[in-house]
Amino acid sequence: MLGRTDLPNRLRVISGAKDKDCMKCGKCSASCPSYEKMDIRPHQFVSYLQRGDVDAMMNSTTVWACLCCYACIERCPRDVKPAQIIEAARLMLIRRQGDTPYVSADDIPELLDPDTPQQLLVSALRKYTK
Amino acid sequence: MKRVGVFVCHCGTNIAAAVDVGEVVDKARLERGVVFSAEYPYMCSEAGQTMIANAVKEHNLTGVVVSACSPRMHEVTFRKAAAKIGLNPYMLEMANIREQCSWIHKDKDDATKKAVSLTSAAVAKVHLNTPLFAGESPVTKRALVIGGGIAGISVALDVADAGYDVDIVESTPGIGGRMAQLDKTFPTLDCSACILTPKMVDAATHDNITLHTYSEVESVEGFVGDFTVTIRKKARSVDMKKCTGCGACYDKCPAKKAPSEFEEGLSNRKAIYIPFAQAVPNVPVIDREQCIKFKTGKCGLCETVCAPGAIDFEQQDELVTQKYGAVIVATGFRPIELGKFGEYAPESKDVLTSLEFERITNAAGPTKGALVRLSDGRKPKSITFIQCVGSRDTTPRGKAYCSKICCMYTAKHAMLVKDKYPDIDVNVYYIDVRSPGKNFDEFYRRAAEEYGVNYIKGQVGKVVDMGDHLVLQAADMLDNRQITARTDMIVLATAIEPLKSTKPIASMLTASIDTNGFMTEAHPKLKPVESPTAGVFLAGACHGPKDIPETVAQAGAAAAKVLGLLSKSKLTTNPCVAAADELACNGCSACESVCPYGAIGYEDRQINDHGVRGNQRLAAVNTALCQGCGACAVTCPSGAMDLLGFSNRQILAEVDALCR
Amino acid sequence: MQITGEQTFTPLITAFCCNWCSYAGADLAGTSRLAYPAEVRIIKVPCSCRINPLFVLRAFQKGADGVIICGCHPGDCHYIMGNYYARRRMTLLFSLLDFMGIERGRTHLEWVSAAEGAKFAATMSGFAENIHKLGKNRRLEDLRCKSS
Amino acid sequence: MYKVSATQLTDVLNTLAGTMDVFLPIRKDGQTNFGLYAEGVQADFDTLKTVKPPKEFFLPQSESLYKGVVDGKDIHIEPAAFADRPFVVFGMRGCDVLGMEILDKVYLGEPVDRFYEARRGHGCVVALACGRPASTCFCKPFGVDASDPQADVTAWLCGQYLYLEPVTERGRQLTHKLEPFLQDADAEDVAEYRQEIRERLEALPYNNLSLDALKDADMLEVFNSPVWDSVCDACIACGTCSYVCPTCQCYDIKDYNTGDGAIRYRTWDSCMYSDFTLMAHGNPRKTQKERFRQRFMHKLVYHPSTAGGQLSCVGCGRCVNKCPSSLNIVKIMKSLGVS
Amino acid sequence: MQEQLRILAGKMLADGRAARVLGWKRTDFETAPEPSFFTAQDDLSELVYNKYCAANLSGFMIGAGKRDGVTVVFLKPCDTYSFNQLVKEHQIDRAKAYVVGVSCGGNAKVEEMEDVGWLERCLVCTKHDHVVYDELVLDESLSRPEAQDRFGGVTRLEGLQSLERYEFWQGELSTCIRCNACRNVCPACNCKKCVFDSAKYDTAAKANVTTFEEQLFHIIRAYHVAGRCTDCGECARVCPQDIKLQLLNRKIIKDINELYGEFQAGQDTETLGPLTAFNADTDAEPSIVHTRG
Repeated sequence: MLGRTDLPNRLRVISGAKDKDCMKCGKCSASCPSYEKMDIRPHQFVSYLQRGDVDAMMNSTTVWACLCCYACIERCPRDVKPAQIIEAARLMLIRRQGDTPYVSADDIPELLDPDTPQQLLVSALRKYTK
Repeated sequence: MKRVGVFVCHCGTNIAAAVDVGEVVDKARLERGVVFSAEYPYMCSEAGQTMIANAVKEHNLTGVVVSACSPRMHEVTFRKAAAKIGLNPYMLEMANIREQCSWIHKDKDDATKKAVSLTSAAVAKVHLNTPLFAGESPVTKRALVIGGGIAGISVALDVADAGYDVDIVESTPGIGGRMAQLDKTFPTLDCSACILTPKMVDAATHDNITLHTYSEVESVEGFVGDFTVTIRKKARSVDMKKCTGCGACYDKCPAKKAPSEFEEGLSNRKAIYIPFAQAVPNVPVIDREQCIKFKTGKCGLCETVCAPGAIDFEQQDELVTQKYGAVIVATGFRPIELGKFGEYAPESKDVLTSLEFERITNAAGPTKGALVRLSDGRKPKSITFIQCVGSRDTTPRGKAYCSKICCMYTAKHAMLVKDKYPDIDVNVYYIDVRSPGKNFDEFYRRAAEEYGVNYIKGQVGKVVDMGDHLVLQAADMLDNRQITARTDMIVLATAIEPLKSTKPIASMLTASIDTNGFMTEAHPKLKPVESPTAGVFLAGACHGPKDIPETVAQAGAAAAKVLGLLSKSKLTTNPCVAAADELACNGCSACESVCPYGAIGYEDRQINDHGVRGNQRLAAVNTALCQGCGACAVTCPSGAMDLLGFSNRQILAEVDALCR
Repeated sequence: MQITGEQTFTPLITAFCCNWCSYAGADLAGTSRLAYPAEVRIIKVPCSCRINPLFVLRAFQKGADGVIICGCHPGDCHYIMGNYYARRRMTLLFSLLDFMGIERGRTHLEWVSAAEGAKFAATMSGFAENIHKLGKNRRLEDLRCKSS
Repeated sequence: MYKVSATQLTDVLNTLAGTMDVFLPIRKDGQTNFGLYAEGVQADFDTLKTVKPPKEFFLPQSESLYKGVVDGKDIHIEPAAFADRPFVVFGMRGCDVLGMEILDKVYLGEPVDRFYEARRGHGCVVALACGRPASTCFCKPFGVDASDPQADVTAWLCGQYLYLEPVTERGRQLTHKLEPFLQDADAEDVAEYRQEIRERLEALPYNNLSLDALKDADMLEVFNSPVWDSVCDACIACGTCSYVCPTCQCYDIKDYNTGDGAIRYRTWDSCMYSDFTLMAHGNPRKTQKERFRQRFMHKLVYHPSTAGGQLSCVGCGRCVNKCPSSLNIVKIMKSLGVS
Repeated sequence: MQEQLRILAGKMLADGRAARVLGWKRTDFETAPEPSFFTAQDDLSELVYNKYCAANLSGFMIGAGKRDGVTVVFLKPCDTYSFNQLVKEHQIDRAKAYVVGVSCGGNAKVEEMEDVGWLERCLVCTKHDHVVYDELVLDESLSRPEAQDRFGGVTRLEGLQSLERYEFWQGELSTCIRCNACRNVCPACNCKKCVFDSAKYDTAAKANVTTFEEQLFHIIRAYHVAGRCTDCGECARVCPQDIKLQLLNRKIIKDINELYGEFQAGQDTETLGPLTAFNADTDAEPSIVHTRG
């Protein structure tokens, strides 16, 4: 088992992100459509990983707010892949959660909003489960 | 057999602390042919060198081994000392027992053992050394400058002023280069044309300078001191001798639809044109792709109006061949293509590159200096500058390096806008502001402090052209907020790259380029203006992004190097060159095909192999061209080609000794 | 006897370094006091393209347990293109040796620039360690050289 | 004469191998060569001719003469040891046995070659009759009786038995070792087999070559014959003919640098090579024609002139079989008048 | 076909267009024709052409080119590659050769003068057309043996463990008698002074004193013709011990094809050989040896 101190490295492995290459230009945050919904912004996610504060990342709203549109990955001049860091943090969170999913299929009718596009629904199911 | 002397250096304690020097001396004495072996605290000192000199005389030494520091450090020192006492300098070898032994091995036994081994390898090699002599090659006292921008003009003027002939080859119809396109220059905001045009005229009128405009380098042969260059003078369709520069031809030319290169395509020019009003030479050129006469056979209006009869539709490309002693590459730069940076909406008419913006602000430019949106001609209320577009970008679409000039010209642009139109809101999105030149930081701060330019640390993620305005989304890294803003004009600080023609020119010169396509310098610190290829020098942005003062400084430095070369009557050549054994060579041409310098030719000769006579095609090495890499020696299937100073036998002897 | 022999096995490694990059890199490793095993013995050649396959075989013949070749990084060759020739030559040679059943790890090529002292030391240490694992060169040895 | 059941051959060989090295023909990948017998090794007595002649057990392709060891600036000479282990070459053919005779004249004549002498003194030869001589064979003109080869022991593999006839004292000692397996036999037992062999020989194309034309050949006349000008056109100057020849006897002496000294060794050489008898001034035989001529002059003229007319060829036919360019000594002899 | 060749040769000699004809001559054994120069028309009755005419005559053209006059030479398709390669290496004077391309239906392997099947090279032949000729004499009725995978043998060995490969080669090379037939028959081995005959580099051992000598000779022999070997198969054909020499040459060819793109030496006389060229961007690093198969 990996210890707590190995979390950042595990996150790097899962995400394939190159946090050390970041030059803090902010292009990820500039490109992000969900920026306002995030408590930790995409560029900050990179900084959090650099200093190893994985817990904060996992507990952020960002992991749920990220749409995985990958605009930040497309535009990042250093190929850092911020969205993959966010994605990896979310995955780690979900895995830690174990078999109790955040959302079960039964909860869904309740939460259903008639305006929600189908694709988002499918994406959400993927997102909220392992 | 040689009589070899071995001299082992303590280098103070640098060697002696880790290596048992006495043991190395004793073991060396047992090596074949070693008749003298000694140690000294500092072999490179005057006294140490004297010790070698005395031993050579006293013991009649014919080979010397110095076991000391790296040969890269002191081989020249010791070889000079050997030459002084009449020993051929190439009869001396060094064993590197400091950098590659005492400094890295802590165990004294191991280090000593290795020092003994390295010394014995040097002894084994020196037994096979032969006296080598540097050859001589002539120096043609004429220089060729490739590129007629500020770099090329500066270097040409400096060399010409010293009394040597200089030719400038410029691919466009006139000299001046990028600097001619600029409006003002930082950090003084003086007018670019005002300081450049006199230099252009100086160059054109200098007795020692010959301009070849609208010309390209066709081929290069030869080597330092003795280059033979063929220049293709593209057909101008205008007789330069007859043309008076009156301009009647381009006034009357009906073909008006060619995008002007000088105006970055922002306006059109005629089919017969001069690139810009102050062009040097002031002789037009016919763009045959655009000219109605060339396309349809009808028209010829220019010919009709040309009083001196200078128009010549029949003119052909002309090849000029000239010898040069030195070549200076000054081919300059261009902004990168922005096709892959769709997020900045580069297709929008109101999104400009910085070079386009230079033309917009220039009084002689397409808008006559009026700052207006090119889409609708309105004066912008807000202008946004975006830095690092394609620079510092390690993805395949960008350039990993900093383009260096953008921070300062953006400050210049911002200031110029604010100066003329204080009401325009100017925002600059930056990652870092880099301003380390003389008066540079002050200049940038003035833009922010005195002119009220908004500097926002952060990048722009997306630009959308809304028709009558642009919308951008950006990040403000310091406020940790996302900005969605309206603006009327966007200027992109586009990364710069070397001209496409740099690569073919470099390969013609057998000079190297780096992974970004810039010319490589011979040494990043100690030889910053020389190319690794002897006799080829670098000036300006072909070598890396540079601003004008730096370009002019490098041009001056290159000129000094060129003068140093041209002032010599003869050059000595590298004695460690390839040589073919005529008894083994079968003339197969393998060596010729790998030589990076074209130094190998062939000749048919009669040879006498121990009484067997016959004609044979044989490889012949031009020792002035050969740089001594040894590619030929390895590729030679017959083992006929060998490298003096690093012969097969010498290296094998070292292998044998080291593996003992 | 053989077991003790293996225990005290110190490999002999021949390194061919080009003058302009790798030999300078080795010097930088020295200047920076970056240690690597003393059994690495360096031979200076002007360029990696000067290395004849015969040199490599001779080293094994005379007792080397590993042969490593270092040159300028691709694109950085002082002689413009020498290392590109070396790259092809050595690839084919190493592959042929492998084909003949010589252990793969006994030969290696690494690009080391004049600025990469640390890389030089690390490369040599790593290579020496691998050779140590492989043990004595038995498959390409010349028994005549093992008399003493 | 003795016989031993073919089924006991393995036991015979194992018994011999217990006291000496046994070399016999072994087949590998379609080619047969003499090699060291060890338990489990399958002998190949069916193949007529080994690629390499068995002369190598008396005159190895390469052998050390001495070693010089460097100690500082001194050199110690360590002579190589002489052979002292008994061995037997089992299954040599009649032609190869005659080849040994020719080598003996060279190496045991004055001055005696002591390395060769030591090996000869420790080696026993069991000759095997050729059950199926090949179309390239021509030993009869040289006086070989392939059906009754004379060595230390003569052997026949006939029917279910191996017949052994000791010829020399050394041969008798050898058969003595095998006593437990031996049954008495009579020369009559192999007579029919010998007759068969002789009949087969008669049917071969080269069996009745007449060498008379070479008998009184004038050395200079042969040397200067125009035949040599074109007969070697196809020769690629390899050493195959020399190295498969049971009588080729030339060697080169070379030094090998061991790092701590040098080994001086001798190694088979071929006069076909461009560096044969190479001297500082070059090769005395400057063209392939001269080198080619040397080989046949030696075999057909020079050697007979010093060996009572004995040609230095035994008709084994190996060169006929192996020459890459289909050249061979028969062709040369024919062009010199042999019919 | 044999008759056509005799007529053609006769005409060339008769009208003086050729000084000599290089072909195969009848010997006492049908299975062993001998490479030979014919200068007289009367001798042409001895000229033969059949499946035993295996010798690649290209190599003889090096010497023939140094003699006066034009030499007519008969070349099978695979031989023309060797010829081309030699022209490329300036070893043959093309102007002094009149190349007659002849059809080939494969050559027989001969042991003790007996036909024992096909030569290995003919079972994997890929060179069906003449790449250089002045005239063709074709026999469309000749059919080739069924083609096998040219690199099959190499691939099988590559699939073995390192130690197994080592043992395989020890077995093969230990039988080598260093007769140099493989070297001397090879059209690409045309050095004036072979490194194994030269006293310069301590490489002239002449015979195998240790296993190393065998390895050294065969590594250098194969590597020396890397990029120049047309895979004509003469080395393997002439080896008196039947050593599978073609495997070494083909390993190099296979590597070249896989790493640097398909290359056939002798295909033309201009293309740079793979070891005298490079691709700065796509060439593999030598470490690829560690990761492949």
